[in-house]
Amino acid sequence: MSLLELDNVGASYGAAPVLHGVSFSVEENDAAGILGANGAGKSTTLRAISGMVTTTGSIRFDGRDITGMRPDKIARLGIAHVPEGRGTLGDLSVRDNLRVGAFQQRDRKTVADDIEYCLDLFPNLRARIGSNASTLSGGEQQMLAIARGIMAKPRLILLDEASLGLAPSTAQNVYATIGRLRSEAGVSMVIVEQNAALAFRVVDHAIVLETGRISLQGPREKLMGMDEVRRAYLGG
Amino acid sequence: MAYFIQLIVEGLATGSIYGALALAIVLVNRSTGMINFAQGAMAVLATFVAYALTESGTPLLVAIVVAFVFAFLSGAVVERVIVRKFEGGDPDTAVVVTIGLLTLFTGIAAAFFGYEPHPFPSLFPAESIDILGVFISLRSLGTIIVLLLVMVLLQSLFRVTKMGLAMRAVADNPQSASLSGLPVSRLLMIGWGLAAGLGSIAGVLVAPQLFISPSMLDFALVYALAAAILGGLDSPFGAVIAAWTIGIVENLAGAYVSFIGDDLKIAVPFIMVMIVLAVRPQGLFGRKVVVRV
Amino acid sequence: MVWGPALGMKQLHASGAPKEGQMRLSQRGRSRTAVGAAELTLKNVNLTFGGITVLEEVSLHVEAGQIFGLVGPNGAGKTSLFNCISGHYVPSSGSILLGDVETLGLAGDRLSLMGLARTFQHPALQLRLTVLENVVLGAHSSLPGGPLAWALRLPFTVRAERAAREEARALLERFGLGSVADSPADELSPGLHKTIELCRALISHPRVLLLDEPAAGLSHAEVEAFIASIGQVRADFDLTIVIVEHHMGLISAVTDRVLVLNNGRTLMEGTASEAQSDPRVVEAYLGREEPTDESA
Amino acid sequence: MKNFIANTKVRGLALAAIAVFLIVAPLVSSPFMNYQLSLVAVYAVAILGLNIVMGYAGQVSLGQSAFLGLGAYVAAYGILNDWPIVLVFVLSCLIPALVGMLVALFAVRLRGIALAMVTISLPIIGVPLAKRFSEFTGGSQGTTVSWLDAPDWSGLASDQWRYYIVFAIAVVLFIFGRNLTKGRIGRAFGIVRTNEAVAMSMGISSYRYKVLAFTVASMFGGAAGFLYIGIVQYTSPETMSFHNSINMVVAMVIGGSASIIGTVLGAAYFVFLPAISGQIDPTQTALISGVVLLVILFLLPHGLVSLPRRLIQLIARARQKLNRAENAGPEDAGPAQNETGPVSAHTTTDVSESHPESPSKNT
Repeated sequence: MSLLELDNVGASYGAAPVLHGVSFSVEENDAAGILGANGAGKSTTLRAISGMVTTTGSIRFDGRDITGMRPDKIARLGIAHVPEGRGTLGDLSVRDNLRVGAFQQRDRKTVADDIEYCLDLFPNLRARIGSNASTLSGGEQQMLAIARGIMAKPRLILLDEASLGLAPSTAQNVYATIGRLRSEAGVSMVIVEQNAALAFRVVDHAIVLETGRISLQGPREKLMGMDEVRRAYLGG
Repeated sequence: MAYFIQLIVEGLATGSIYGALALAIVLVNRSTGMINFAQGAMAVLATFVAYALTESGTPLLVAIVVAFVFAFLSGAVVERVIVRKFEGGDPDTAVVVTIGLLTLFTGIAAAFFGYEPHPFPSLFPAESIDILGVFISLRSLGTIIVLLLVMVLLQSLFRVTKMGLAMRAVADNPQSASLSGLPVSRLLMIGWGLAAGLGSIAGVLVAPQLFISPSMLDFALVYALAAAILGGLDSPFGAVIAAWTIGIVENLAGAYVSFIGDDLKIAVPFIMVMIVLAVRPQGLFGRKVVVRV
Repeated sequence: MVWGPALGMKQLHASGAPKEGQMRLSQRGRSRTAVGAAELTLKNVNLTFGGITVLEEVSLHVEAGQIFGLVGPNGAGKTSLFNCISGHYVPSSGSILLGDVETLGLAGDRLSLMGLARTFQHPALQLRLTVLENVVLGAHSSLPGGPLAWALRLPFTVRAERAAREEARALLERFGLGSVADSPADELSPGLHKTIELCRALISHPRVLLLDEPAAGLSHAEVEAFIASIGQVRADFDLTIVIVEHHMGLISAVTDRVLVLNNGRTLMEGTASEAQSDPRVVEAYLGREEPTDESA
Repeated sequence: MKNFIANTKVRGLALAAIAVFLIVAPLVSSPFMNYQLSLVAVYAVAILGLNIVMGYAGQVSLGQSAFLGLGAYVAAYGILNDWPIVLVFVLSCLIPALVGMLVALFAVRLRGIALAMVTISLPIIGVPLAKRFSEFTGGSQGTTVSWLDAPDWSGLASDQWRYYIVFAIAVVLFIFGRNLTKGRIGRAFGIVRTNEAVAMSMGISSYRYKVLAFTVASMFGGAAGFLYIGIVQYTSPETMSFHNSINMVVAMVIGGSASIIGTVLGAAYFVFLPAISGQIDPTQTALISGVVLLVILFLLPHGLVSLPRRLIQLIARARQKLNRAENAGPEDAGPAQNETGPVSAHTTTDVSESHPESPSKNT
């Protein structure tokens, strides 16, 4: 049984349909990528999984049907969605952001340990631990958003455009940490990324979306070898 | 001198009533980012519930507890059924929604109890005590103590408890908070419920003085808003300090500045707000928000 | 696509500069000292926010007609510098010259009259208005008359309004959006919103155009289209252009010069290729080629 | 284009029909009805002012009744002292405008809620102030003026005569108001409402335009006060009351904010709701008003004026749903699932033309 299974999932904003019959699955300790141009439906796919858009079809997590469930319930089942752009709580301190991430954890000691772990992963955050999230730079906010996701000890992380608006060196650091997180904590991932070169460092396999439909899917090596993918996403 | 101190204590007591309402406004603002112009009207309706109960022979304390519960539930229901749809939308629309609620709640109270004022029993005895030659009414003292208790409880709710943290998170960004598994919808309801409950405390404290009528708290609302804004909207502590200041300054101005007298006292908080905001637009205790382009 | 999808080079030339006889609003309306691309000079600009130094002694010089890039790692202060130039932030000290006019200390809303226009990273359009209305907004400074004249609909306001609408329509045609001029802006894709914003900036006849992350959120194809057409836009509209951008490919393809910032200070100024081969820049900006595990 | 022409024609016809109705109505209806209709015109002017500052420029104002009351006091005082009527009118516009501007110079530096708070204080302070200055205002009793009787040559009853005067002035003010909300100034109001950073880069000073909007709103409020004295012939501190202000905001939203027609609908609602509910039970007016407002906010967020558009939208959506239900079957079960499939030529071209909504879309 796969950890996450999407079967014929569709979604729309108001009257405009954005996704049509998308199906794929993610195994335990697996990292899947979603590639595609702007407006292809990548973010919507993640939003469908975390319950933030109304969907058709069926989405199963760990064997359980989560289609149509409220986002906070889905999150409590062990899915952490790190949304695109400002996913942080701007008026709260960095520490409080992390504490919010650990909302389900009951044991204070564990939470403290987890905060330490996150600060090791993202040393930049340590110096800013008492500052309001809104005063952080774009890169630091992105790190904080990911760290908050980790604090929930999820079985699956959904990462949306983690490199958007980041300088290349910062983006590389973020992805290096994501890779480390996977090997250390064994978290499964679905990664949406415009920069395919970065995504391919981490993912095992990927789907390519075009205007809301899957146009390609397969293991990383196979996709990287395809001319169409190289031209469209790897810049040469 | 004794008269002066007496004025200050009375100012503190009326300030405490504005403070309770201001705390409710701050609480709603924190949990939903809205300003509830109906806060006073909702409190009046809850106070009317207490009034109806005492009229039918229920002990006052029981009536007040029932009114608090009623207020909590009505606040939660209003949030769930009406306000929910407008949260996170256009803030001007949100203002209009709460104005609709203000009209609605005033309307409900008027439809059941009419517009003429009714006497309301006080929780505190009418006597005064003599402290070093200054006569202080037990009513004023009681009001001040109740408010202090409420403030301490609220501040520790936000600062210490996990629920307070969760409520702050939801106030900041409900969507993002829900992705961390926070039960957003329940937290918002609790926020509004608590605020309405606080309002009902202000209502039962003030009703013995003003007599109860549907528009009893209209002016108090303006004072409370002034206090909340002066206090910086995100700081319960600041709101109470500002409410006290307003209460004292208003009382002293009414007594010592003959032009102001009793009828123009209400101009005092307005002018204070104007002056303070001209200097510090973020309020006395609020943080300055850096707008990023 | 950003700069008008169906626009081949041929069309670009054909519909290039404003046609003969077409009225330039700025000449009819409020007068401006000069038109045409202007130099931009910053001297020792400092910016602090609540005690934190964001920019420290930044200087730069952009020749008239250049395309100039502001680059640097995140948090380096590019956007802050950009906002200082556009008047949205007020530097604590220094000097910003547009042509030879000091703009520091002027109210931000006066800069449009001085010939400065900008776009925003997230296009800020009025989505319920038509595309045309959005563009005409940009002509605000060049339209004559105050509230009374417009309330009374004095004839000169009617004429000026008509001219502004014609010019907006011509601009939209130039960028391939003529057919959607009367549609509400929210019916168009985010990529096209950037084009509408560009038209809104151009209708004020700027001498210096500031572009805030023009490639953010665009697909590769759209970025290609942008790169292909930006030079022509500069020539047609006689502009100096300053770009803040993360997309290194774009910066090296279109800019004449770049300023690299790091921690609020100038790291180097030069051409994009000089920047890319400068070891300091490589270290600060691009990072090491193979990032190693930090715990290792 | 065709649509547009048809639209102007329909509009012209509708306007002509309304004009004929407004001219004929007072000749055939009762004095009470004429009084009510005239009041609609009065409040339409006041609500138009409110709409300019709130609907168009996006600045919450809960103090409009203060300006209406001030204008009415100025008008009553001037008339009682036999000042020239034109001067009285000009002063009842200018004095409130000036007061509004002074308040705005302070207040518009505040955002949203602080602004609402400052404006809500205006009527609350205005009422005791009016009572205090009783030599000008007549104190709590208010002032009564009797003027504006129909001259003999007109052959009209006074209610009809007043109706025509008030309507003529209101129409002229509406034309000015409408012009102001279009074109250069209207666009500036719009962008100040939606995005001040953009406004600045367009050369628009948000501060100045907010002050302008407040000043214009207060001026319209004052003009409405003058008209109010023309129709009601009496004013008291109650005219300024906080509830009047609140009810005007409610009426504006119910009619439709940022809309000229919505303003008129709102004024009609403002005048007729108490008249109608008063016949049932006056204590229920507030209740009904609150319910109506909330229902409107839920179902028609852009007010009564958007009712036709909303209906068309709903019908179109229902139709679309029907169509989709018919076509959905084969489409959705469709081709989407190529396993590691070869990329068809079609797919690659799609990558380079990423936008589904190309600008060549016809309208």
